[in-house]
Amino acid sequence: MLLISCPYCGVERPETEFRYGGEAHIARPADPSQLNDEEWAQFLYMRTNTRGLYAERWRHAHGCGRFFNAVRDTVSDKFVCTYKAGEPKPDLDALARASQEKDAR
Amino acid sequence: MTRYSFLEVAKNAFSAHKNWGRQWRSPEPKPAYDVIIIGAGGHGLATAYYLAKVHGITNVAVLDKGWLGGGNTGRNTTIVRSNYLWEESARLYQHALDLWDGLSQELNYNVMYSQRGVMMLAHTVHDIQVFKRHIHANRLAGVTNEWLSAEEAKEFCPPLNIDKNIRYPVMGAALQRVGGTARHDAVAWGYARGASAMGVDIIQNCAVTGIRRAPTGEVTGVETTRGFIGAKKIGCVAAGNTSVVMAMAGLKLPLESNPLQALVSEPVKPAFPCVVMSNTIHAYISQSDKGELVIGAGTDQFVSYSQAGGLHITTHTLDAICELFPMFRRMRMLRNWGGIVDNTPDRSPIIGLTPVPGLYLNCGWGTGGFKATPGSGHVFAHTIATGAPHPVNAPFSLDRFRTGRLIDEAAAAAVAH
Amino acid sequence: MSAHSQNSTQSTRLAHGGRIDRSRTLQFSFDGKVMQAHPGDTLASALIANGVHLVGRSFKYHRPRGILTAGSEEPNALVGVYRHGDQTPNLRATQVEVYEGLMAISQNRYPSLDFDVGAINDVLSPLFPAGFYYKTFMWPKAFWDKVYEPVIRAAAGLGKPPKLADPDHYANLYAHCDVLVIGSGPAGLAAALSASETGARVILCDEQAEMGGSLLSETGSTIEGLPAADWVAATLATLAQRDNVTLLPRTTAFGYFVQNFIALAERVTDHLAQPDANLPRERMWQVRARQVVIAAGAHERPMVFPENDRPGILLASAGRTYLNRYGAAAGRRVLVTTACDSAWAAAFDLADAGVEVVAIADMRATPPEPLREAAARRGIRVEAACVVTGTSGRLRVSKAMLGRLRNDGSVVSAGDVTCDAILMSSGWTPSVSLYSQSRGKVVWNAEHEAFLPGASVQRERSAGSCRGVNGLAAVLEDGYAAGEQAAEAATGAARKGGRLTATGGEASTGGYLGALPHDRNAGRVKAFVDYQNDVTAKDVQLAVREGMMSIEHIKRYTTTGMATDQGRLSNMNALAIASGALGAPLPQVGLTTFRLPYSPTTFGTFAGSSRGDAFDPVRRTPSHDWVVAKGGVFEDVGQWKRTWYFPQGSEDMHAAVARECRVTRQSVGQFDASTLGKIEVVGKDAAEFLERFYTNPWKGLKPGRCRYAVLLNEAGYIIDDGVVGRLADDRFHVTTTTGGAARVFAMMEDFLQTEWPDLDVWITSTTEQYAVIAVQGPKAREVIAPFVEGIDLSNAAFPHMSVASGRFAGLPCRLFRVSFTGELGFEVNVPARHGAKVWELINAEVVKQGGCVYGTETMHVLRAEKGYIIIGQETDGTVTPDDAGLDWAIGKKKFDFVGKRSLSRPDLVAKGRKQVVGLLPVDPKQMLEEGAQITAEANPAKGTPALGHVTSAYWSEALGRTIALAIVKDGRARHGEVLNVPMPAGAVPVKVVDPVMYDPEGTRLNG
Amino acid sequence: MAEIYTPAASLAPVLRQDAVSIQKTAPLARLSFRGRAEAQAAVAGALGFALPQAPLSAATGAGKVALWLGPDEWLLLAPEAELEAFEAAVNAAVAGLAASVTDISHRQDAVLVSGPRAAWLLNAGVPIDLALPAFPVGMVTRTLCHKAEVILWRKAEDQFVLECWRSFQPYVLEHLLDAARELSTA
Repeated sequence: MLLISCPYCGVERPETEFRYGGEAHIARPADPSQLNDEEWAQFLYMRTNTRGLYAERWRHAHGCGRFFNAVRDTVSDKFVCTYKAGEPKPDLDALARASQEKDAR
Repeated sequence: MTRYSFLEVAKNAFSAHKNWGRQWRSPEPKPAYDVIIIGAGGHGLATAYYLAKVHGITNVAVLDKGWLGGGNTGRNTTIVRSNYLWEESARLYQHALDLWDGLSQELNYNVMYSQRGVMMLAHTVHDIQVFKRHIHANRLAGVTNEWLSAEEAKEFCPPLNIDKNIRYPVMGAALQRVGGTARHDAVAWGYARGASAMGVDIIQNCAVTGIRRAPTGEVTGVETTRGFIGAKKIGCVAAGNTSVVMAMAGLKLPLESNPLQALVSEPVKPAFPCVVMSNTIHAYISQSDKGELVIGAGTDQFVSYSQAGGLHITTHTLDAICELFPMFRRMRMLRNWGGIVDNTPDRSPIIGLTPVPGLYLNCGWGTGGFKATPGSGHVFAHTIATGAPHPVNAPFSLDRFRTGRLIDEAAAAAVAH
Repeated sequence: MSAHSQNSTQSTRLAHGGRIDRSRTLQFSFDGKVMQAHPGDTLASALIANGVHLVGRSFKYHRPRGILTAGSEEPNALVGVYRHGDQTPNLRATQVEVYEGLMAISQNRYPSLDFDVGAINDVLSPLFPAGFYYKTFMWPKAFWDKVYEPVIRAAAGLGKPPKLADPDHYANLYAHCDVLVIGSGPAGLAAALSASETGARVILCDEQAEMGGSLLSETGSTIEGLPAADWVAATLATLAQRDNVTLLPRTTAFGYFVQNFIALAERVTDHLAQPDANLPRERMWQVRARQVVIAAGAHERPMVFPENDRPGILLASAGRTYLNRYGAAAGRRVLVTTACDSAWAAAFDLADAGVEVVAIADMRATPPEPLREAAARRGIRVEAACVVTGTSGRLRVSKAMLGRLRNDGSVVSAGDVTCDAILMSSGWTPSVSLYSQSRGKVVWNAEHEAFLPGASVQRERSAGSCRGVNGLAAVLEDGYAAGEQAAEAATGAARKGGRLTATGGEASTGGYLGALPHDRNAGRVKAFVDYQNDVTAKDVQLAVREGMMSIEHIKRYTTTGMATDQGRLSNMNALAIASGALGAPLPQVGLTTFRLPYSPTTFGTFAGSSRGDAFDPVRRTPSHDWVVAKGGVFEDVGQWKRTWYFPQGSEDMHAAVARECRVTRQSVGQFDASTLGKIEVVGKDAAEFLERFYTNPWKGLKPGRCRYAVLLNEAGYIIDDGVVGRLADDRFHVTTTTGGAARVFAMMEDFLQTEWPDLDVWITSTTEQYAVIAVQGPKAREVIAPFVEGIDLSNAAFPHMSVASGRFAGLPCRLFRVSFTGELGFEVNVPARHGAKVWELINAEVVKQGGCVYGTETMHVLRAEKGYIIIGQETDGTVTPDDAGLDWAIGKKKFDFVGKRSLSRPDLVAKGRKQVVGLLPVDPKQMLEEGAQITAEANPAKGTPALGHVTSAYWSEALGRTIALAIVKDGRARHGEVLNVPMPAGAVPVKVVDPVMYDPEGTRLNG
Repeated sequence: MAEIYTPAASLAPVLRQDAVSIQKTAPLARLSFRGRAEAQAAVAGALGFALPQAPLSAATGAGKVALWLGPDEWLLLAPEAELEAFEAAVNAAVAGLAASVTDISHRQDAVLVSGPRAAWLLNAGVPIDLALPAFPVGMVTRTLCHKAEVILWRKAEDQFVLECWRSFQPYVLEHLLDAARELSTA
């Protein structure tokens, strides 16, 4: 069971309080009718499903109820950070480099 | 290839079993092959086997980043059945079931396919409706599947608790008698041995790090931890790691990789005669030839490549097992492990062509790929060999996510009133 | 002989020594034979004290087996223990604590342990090499299921499964601590001591009944000036006094999960003769620890020599433990054979206790001089460069063959020795299992010839012998430092830098990995690597010969390391044998993965209190108790109990439903609709939000009016429906399906928070705020009118699809004029705590009007007659609004709504989609079966694609015939066509009709 | 001030032991308040005190309670008899502002879990750390008890309010009573 830091509650809570929301930063198109079928399928279904640092959505469903985003390493399952919805996507490559350097030390 | 038989074993007993040969070769990779299969799991090895056997294409390499059969092939609960709802699915899994029957003889390797019967429990009125729909659809499709009352279900599986007062009483069951289990490692090894004997190179500890394409777009080979290997065609059968491999070719897929757990109990004398599945309360159980209760648990909710799931998932499954089989409450978990399953939005696999010429895809088997192993390999070999899908896998194209022609096996379980 | 019991059965119990309570004698039985023991004994120690070594039969060859170890890694001494009239199989005799009346049985033997017919397998063993079953049993094909497999299965398995439902209960506890210390040997105790001194919250757990680990078997060592065992007692007393320390004996840390989440299994009552029924049998501790100290110790390795499996052959440390901790001698004439120093201590302790040590055979050419001197002082014969090359004795070892190791590696006979026990040691394997479970990568250490923990991946550190630290003083120092460091890392408490002093317990040198050389016919002898699974050195070599190059393949092919000890005894020896066979360095061959659980863990411990009604919440509506009293029948819908039907007298379901349908259409019916999801949508943008969320238009809906709502997923398929009432400009009362309530709420939150945070809209679930009682039928108005205040119920003022707030029986109420039956209908929403009362008030009026209560089945029939769909029945996640005939519910002019774009995808606009229709069997008495398939032909060939399927099928009392709903390819264009429903007994012809089969004009709604 | 949660006089305790007791509470007026900052500030007018803005905190005064449940969500409590007046007052206070006020008085039921082993008992099903430093007196949170969502408010070192949706209460109590069994042994 993961331990997740909720950026709204300011505490770490067990995973069972949360619901996963899939890959983060996939904004719904402002006007879906402008997308062709291929583009719409990309939005609907295609995911990077990254092995490594992954930006993903969580909802503190049995807590404060808020959706927020997290960067997590999908190999170690460790969270690098969590941040409020609407905040910009962190630079995953930079985070990956930083975490490698930390490991090297 | 030495033909295996009891006589052969007896003969070798006289030489203290010192004269057995290798079951498969472990060659160095050649500079190039006609076909490279990425992933030496059951599906990949079966693909190579049928490429050689059915299509005469033997200049084939199967590459794996680890040891053959080390992914989901060696980590699943070995359930074999074909009673899926949609005609497309039933045809695909029945194709596999037809190949399971006789596979030991075909491979000359005992894969221990045991038609113990797979029984799916109905706990609600809605379950009954769904299962009966399966049964009627299956009958029309020529797939066996029958309805049992709760009492008949208990007769078929005596440990089953059909007390009307439990939280979700058993209201009946759908039984596929020809369903059952097989020995997962043996399936990988049997196909490996058969493929290797026909000239297929199985190259283990060889991770693919890139997919090379010509300026015109078609594939030319793969970069690996053991150097570049050329190929005219590449089939990706990388299960949970498919997204990672296909990203090397610039493709994003409708996949999420999730941890899926399974566990076994300590071995006991025969206690459980069949396979029982309960989707409603999440319990999947059978007993292995060795005597272990083999139990499938659920997937974790998040994307992960860790091959390790959460404790609460295991706990949830064992709650359910203990409710359905209260005498097993005193049994003990011996081993618990995880695999990485690649799930599609409609919980049906993708088997077919990709937008990249020469690159073929077989993935998205989610939690149920083992049962399809022979059929999957067979139709994928056809797809690679001919450059066009076999009629059985044609509906399982990647393009269905654009057109909306999904084959949704999961949605039918939705409950509402 | 014990001084206390002249008639004692304890033939090899020493006169004194050990930590058992000799003042009391207990009776226990093994295979029906009654024996004696003392409190403090394990079943294994008691059996050894009674001279019993033969305790089981091996898995494959049914070889007689004895007690090998003194811990949870025991592979042989697996027994069944009776409790509550049933037996629990596969318990390790080394862990079973003896209590008065304990009944244990041996396993995997028939008819008896002494004479087991399965032992024929041992004679035939040349036919059963590793993996033989992959090469055989294939002909004739049908024999696998019918003959071979049943025989294999009957032979396999260890104990017999429990047969009865387990009457015990199990507990769960979530716990948090600063430092979790796993293992209470010297390192663990020191760590717990130093960590808790800082004030950190410490949990110390140990698998054994008594804490202290190896110190409980020590002789001659001192810590802080006290004999080791006294220091243990003093330290435990100190720890017990500290409020910040939790001591958990009999508690196995079995799983190490991500983010320092560790699962412990505490055995609470198994050791008690008469446990209080209120005590749980076991408890799962789910511990989140800031820091973990793994002090798991090391496991002694067996020596892999021919016939190393006879009863009476034990690990040296186990022999020493039985002697020093339990006062039981493993034999009267003991041979000690080893490759390392530590086994010598066992020999010395035995000799000092008066047991004859026939020899110490050390395979090293020159064992350390101090050891040889100590042996000489005791008059023990020492054979250097000496190995055991075989043993004999049918049910107990009686003789050992010795061999001399020559410089060229060959072995020549060095004669036989008579003995009734052999203590062996190949050295020690650090226990890296939990470290490995924490996802750390072990590193080969050439000096220790062992895999040791590498870098920490989680917030943990290993301490003591599990990380290769050797010798008592060093282990204590390591443990103490680890405890301090862990506490500092967890809480910031400064280290004091204390240390513990110790004497004795010197570091052990030496050790050997793999199969020992011998002078026997290698093809004929068995030297066991994995005892329980009967895997021999030959098997490992065969696997390599057959091309299994990965250690994982070797493991799976031979099953070595897959027994209930999870390879703790066998892994390193198997690896060394494989390394030799492959000609590859050992670290290159690699180690198999350590999987949880560390020790087998009871299913019930996982399930805890989640049983019966506590397995999953049973959600009951306010009318529940009334329905129970009236004999109503329930169905499970999600977690809810909904009333299915109300049989009266001798009615069966069909009769009850027919009556409920008839009465409702004739006069009035009452139905509990409380389970429907309810969501209050409030804010100035509420209408805009619903506009974007549901397919329908909302902005034009006037306060006081309702509308049927359809919800799609982004893929364009129907996933929910309901009725939405506008209470005010900025307030809507939304209903969902019962099963969809939570999903729809979460989906609304998702869109509001992440896609449209600019909208001023908030949602609140009110599902459980209101009891909802539907009153449907021509007399509905008469039923509710007496209670309603402040709402004009006339058709003009309150037409179909209206909503109003008012009072009902004096209570605040939201009244809806809606119908899911096609009749005049109302839904009364009152605060839930008043629901039961209002239900009864309404019922009294219903009865007056000649009406009835009805359940979900009648609801289903009535709505089907009207062609109303049910989500999950007519839809299955693949049905679009157009398929369902709900095109009218789409706001065509809307810019967008969830799922809109998908509705124009190629397959969703393609011809030939399946559409909802009504079906009337040509024979009006013929019931269709839900789920039945529909074809054009009466006798379709196998593989004929179905045109559709029956989604709902009922007896319609109103129409006096059977009816059905179905989804059928191009269904709307087929009205009037006759199709077939092929059934096993023959096809049923059906006519396709409009789904609205009753009162198509809808006049009854406006009654 | 008087405690807002009072044992239901008409009901016998669910559990009464020295170590821990469980008592159902009398009905209350409960409002779910959600809204933007301006409305949050305005609610003070109806409450007589400001909404607690610190996560997981509670504010009390004048016979009313406000429990922080989320950054835009509070549970407002008042005596049962005051429901209609309270709802009207809160609605009036936020009139014209971006907010939602919804009566959920009947949606939830509460029990008081009291005694030296109260935290221990709750931890049989509640997965969060209930030690005082981690969960001090006055902290309130939504969390889980086994599979049921609960609101947990620590009223004193040895007393908690445990509130959940009404249909889940029997489930929560069944688990707690099962866990409490061993406390009755010597």
